[in-house]
Amino acid sequence: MPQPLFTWLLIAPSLALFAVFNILPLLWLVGLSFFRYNLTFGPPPQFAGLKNYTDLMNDRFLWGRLGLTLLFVLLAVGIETVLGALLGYAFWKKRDLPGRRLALTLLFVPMVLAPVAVGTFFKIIYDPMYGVLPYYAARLLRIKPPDLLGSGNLAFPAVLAVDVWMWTPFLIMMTVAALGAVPKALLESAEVDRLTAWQRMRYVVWPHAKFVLMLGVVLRTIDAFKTFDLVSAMTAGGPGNQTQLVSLTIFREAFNDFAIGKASALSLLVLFIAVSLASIYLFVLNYGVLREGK
Amino acid sequence: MIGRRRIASALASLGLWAVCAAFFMPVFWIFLAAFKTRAQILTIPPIWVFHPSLEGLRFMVERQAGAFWQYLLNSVMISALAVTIAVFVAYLAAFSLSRFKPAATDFMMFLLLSIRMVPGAAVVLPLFMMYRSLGWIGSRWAIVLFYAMFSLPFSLWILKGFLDGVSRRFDEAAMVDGASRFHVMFRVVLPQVKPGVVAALIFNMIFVWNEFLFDFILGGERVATIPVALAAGLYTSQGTDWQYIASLTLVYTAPLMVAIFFVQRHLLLGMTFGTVRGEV
Amino acid sequence: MLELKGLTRRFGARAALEAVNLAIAEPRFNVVFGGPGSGKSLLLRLIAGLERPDEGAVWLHGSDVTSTAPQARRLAYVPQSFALYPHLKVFENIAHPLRLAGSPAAEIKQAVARVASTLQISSVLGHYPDQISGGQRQRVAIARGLVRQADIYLLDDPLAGLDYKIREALLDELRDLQERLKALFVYATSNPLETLALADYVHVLVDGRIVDAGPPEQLSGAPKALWTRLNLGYPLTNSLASRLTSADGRLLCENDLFAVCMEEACTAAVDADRVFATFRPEDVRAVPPNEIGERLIDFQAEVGFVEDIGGERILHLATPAGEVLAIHGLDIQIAPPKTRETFRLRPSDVLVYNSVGCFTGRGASAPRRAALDA
Amino acid sequence: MRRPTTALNRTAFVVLASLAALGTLYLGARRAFAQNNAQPVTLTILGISGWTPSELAGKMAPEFQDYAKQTGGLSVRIKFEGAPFSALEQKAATSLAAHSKEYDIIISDSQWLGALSTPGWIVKLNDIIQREPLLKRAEGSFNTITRWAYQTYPYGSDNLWGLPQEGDVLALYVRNDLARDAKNQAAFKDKYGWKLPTSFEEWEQVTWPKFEQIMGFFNRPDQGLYGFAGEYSKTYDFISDHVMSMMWMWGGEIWDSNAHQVYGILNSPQNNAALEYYIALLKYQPPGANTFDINGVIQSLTQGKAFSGLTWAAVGPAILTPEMKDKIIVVPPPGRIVNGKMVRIYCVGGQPWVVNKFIDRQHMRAALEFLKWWYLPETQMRFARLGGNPVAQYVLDRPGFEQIQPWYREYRYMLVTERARDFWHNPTYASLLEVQQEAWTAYATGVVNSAKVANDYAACGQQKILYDAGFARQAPPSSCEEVRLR
Repeated sequence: MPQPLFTWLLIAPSLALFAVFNILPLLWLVGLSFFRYNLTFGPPPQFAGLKNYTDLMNDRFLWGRLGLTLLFVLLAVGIETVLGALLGYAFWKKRDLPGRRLALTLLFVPMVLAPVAVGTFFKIIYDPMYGVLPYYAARLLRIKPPDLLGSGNLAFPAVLAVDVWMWTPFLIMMTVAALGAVPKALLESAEVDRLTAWQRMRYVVWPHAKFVLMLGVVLRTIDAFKTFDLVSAMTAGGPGNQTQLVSLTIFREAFNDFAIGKASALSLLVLFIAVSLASIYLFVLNYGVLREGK
Repeated sequence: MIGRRRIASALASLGLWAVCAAFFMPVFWIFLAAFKTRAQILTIPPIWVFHPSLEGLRFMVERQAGAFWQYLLNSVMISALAVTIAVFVAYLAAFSLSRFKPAATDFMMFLLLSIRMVPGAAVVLPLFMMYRSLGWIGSRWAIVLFYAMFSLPFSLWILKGFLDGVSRRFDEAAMVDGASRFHVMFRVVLPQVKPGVVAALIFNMIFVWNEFLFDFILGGERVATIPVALAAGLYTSQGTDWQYIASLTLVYTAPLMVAIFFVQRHLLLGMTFGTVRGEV
Repeated sequence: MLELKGLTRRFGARAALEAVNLAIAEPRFNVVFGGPGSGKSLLLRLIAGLERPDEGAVWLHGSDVTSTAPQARRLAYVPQSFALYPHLKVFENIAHPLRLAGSPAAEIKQAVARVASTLQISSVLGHYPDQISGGQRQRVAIARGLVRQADIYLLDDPLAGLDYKIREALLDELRDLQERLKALFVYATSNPLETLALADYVHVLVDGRIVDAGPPEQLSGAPKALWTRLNLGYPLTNSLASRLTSADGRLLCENDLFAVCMEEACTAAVDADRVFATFRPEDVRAVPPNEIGERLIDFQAEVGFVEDIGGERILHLATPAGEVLAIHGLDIQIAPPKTRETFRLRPSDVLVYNSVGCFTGRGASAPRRAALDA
Repeated sequence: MRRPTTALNRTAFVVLASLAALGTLYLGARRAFAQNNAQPVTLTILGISGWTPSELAGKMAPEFQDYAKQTGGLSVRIKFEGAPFSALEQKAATSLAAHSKEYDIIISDSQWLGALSTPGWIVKLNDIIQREPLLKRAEGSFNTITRWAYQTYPYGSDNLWGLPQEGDVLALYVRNDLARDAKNQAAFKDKYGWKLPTSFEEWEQVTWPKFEQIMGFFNRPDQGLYGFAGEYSKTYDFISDHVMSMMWMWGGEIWDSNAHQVYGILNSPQNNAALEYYIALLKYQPPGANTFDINGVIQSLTQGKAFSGLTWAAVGPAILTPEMKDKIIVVPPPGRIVNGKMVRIYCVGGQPWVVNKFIDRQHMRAALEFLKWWYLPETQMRFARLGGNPVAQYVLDRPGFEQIQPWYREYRYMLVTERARDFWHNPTYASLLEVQQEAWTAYATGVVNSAKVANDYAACGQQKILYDAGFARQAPPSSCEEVRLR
């Protein structure tokens, strides 16, 4: 078998899966986004040109939702990254932690739970009447048990907190893995060279750790952008619109309203934003690699 | 001096264990609820010590007229098949991209990553339309293949990272020794990227095992998995069924926990995307 | 049995190998000698089929295998990096080619045991590659390359980096092995001593071209290429920038240290002002000041640093033309450092190469002092 | 390949364990489905999981198999599938949109009739009902609100798309043990000068202002007891049912169903007052009540946290647990005096059966047989005894019906045209609902501080939806541009 044929033969199954289950639906999505089409009423699909898109542009609430989603992503990923990096560093540093394997297993469990279950169960954990959390918070701080999900001001942070709880372990894991990528010999020689802690971080640890760490951040950003099950189960986007992330909006447009055309246009807009975000990240990553001359 | 250092070390251990415990606490609370009665779950002040009841677990199994077993079987089969297919297919592609570096390799890597960026609610719709016209709604294989596709990018990224780290000299030495291409791929190179394979398997398993939306919309009763059962069973005529949620969470999280415990080293190593060989 | 016809491989605009032709008809120990980056590894990889040439062809046993996959070429190969499979124990690593060939288990065991004992790694057969020392790993790699019965063995600098003692021992082993197997060994190295110790025949590769070929004696005697002259041997050959002039109808090679009359047959240089007079350090003799030799080249130099290389000494001589090396046995008395002394060369030991590195001619006699003075 | 024996053992162990696990699973699954041997016609019903009347139907449905065999010689196998309330519509609508034959009969929510019938997914039942005496008899026995709520689209028209599976009304669950307590009685009388009601008849006279006194009286946070629990959750239609009920009682309307006009009607002053009033009730409720769904009300009552709770009659079995059965009575929710007359208007709940249009004749026949069976007096009675809410008047009117379940008296009392009302059956109902759920929960949780803004937001949003969809003639006014929730 000639080499090029073999090369592509190996890639073919992946591309085939990709084409059938991703490209095809996406093309379909693009097509639908130009149609005025509602499943449950109205005429059969009608070509509407860019109408769905102009509608989106004029939808003054949509931008609020996108803003909220970006805020959510920014805060969630930001907090998770900082916490994850710090704790990850601590766990990496302390490799002789007694029972480290068990400790890390316990630590990693939150991210393997089903978001539906987590969202639902946190409703009761947060409940001001039956919830453990408000109960102990009240006892500790000598306040009234806070109503976390039922308050316009607290619902967003409360949802954010659950996301942080679920996904900080992921970034801890990535940090531990990333730091593992730093050659030990380099670290030792840095010790001998008497570099300050900051210098050691900047010149020894970071160049090796950043790829994995950034990849963790990229993956988390992508996933945070898509957060759906968790919020849908916990607040259904409420109270009011306080946790109405854009993925909930898409789902609503598509599967409550069956506004297929509009939902498609919105999906593509969101996809475009997600791809741009990821591209920026990857660009930064690559740029970093180029600059370090690797 | 040594005494002080030892105390500091003990304190650090204690602190880290406290962190782990804190993160595990909500999970523990859910697990605990699986052994509580409904009233105990709702009791405030919270009950920590009690006589465990197996009522919740028993009810979970009996509740959907035995369908629980089918949900579990579906979950196991669908996720195992999907992840295996994904990792296998991704390995082939990663091998090709890593070894033969065809044109547009970087572009393809990014393209495949973009699968992950698509919001679920966005693709489920056209996918649903597509499945509908192909008559795939409720088909096991259609669900498995979809999940396989969804698990592709991450597997590919991990595996390519690892494959890039395995010197081509191995391939070459084996080839001159007379090894076929497939021998090189599966007997010479594959064993060397085991951490990547394990990490890809586990990581995608977590996703597929927990996925709800696609199975719910594209599947039917026949392919319903535990998360779908969970969503369908959240409410009973008695109100929200906390026992059921807790029991189900316990039962289907446990295998993943065990897996994480036993393959932790591989998982951590895997998450380095092949940038490190050795201990993490 | 091995023939390369006009083999060319380019990387971008640079030709890493250019129009390499060689033909080896009988089993022998054939060394490809070249500096780092000269393309010798690439040459072996082309023979093995791991790379495809841009032009030219590889023939094995009388058939064109240029587009044949490496698996089908039935060669044995010891790669430059050891490429030991980390997931297999040493035994399995060595046995791997035999397993692939489907040899019976008993035979494999025997073959591995034999090659392992030859290479003195029998004790580590049960270990994983990361549990043994670097030298052992290297020998395992060699063992894996040699365990299989093949007509052609390709060895890519297998002894690089090994310590002296093991190396000495392995050199002998390799030679013996080749004689026993009666196979063609194509052995790439940048080490002149290995080359001289092992080779039945040497190909010298410089910048992707074969500049010299021949038995080692011939090459160490009067190589065609300056590069060979300079590098094949230890310590390195002295080379002095010189010019060719005509005197009395004869060519004279002059430099800041000496002048020498060239042989009759000497060809004219491309650029008469830029030629290189070369002579081996071992041909430089210290002479007592009173002993004046006619027809020999004498020069004064200050003895600088003296290097003891076990059994012999290398003298670094400071001369008007730059540093010159001489090598002396321990038995010869030399003056203490920083003293001036007279050294002597036989004219016929001086080989002259032109500006493009081709052999131009050999010295014949020292000019008369008078002629020189004039 | 040579590997250490321990590794071999470990590998073998893992493989064997996996095989054993799979085998167990397989056997378990097989046993669970062993009784399901193939039959000629399988009738698949999609219902609401976790909803008593739906689950009762699922539980009773197999009884139809024997009936069908005896009467029509029809060999039918019943399969019941459930989806949660919040996801049932997605499940049903996507399946129907796919023209799938997966579900033969679907328990739909009453408001979906427009959305399911407009694309032509469900069977129009007028002719069939006329043809089948049994169904005709049942149909004849439904009262107007039953017919409108569970059968018609457009609401109030003669197009019949569904048949009522269960009827449902809002009911007030009251802790009568506390009300009857002599100390409470005396203290209440002292404080407010009238008798704390303890019976159905007494509660029938209670208006919202009076009820507020009762709620206030029992609101004792220090004892862990609160006066009331209502629904305020954003999920599905939880807050809407209650708020709309208040609006109707306050003299408002939610829209003009002919002109499809919302703006100016939903955000009328009396509706603003009604919304304000309902949200203000939170002060008598347990912490967290502003996100209560049905479950919140159930838990408040069953855990003894609330004196009273307003929720569906259908969840009676969940509230009247063995511990609470004797303590709680079910009474009509408070009314309002309008022009000297007591007025009670509350949202109806309940669900219709609808029939998939894409099924073949054989399945259609079985489906019809099933529906006929459902309206047999025996079936309806059995449904009642198990705790469902039947709707055929010939069952409701049977002597002794009100004694079958504790809430049946209230149920019968409320399921009449002047006391019960349903909201839009329009195909855009999901969007309409979403907007007002958003607006009203925003107000309930303090995201916006004015009922007017919340109602304006809902009205503007709904007007736009109806206008964009081509139903409404009027676009939302330009003032809508300024309306937003925080």
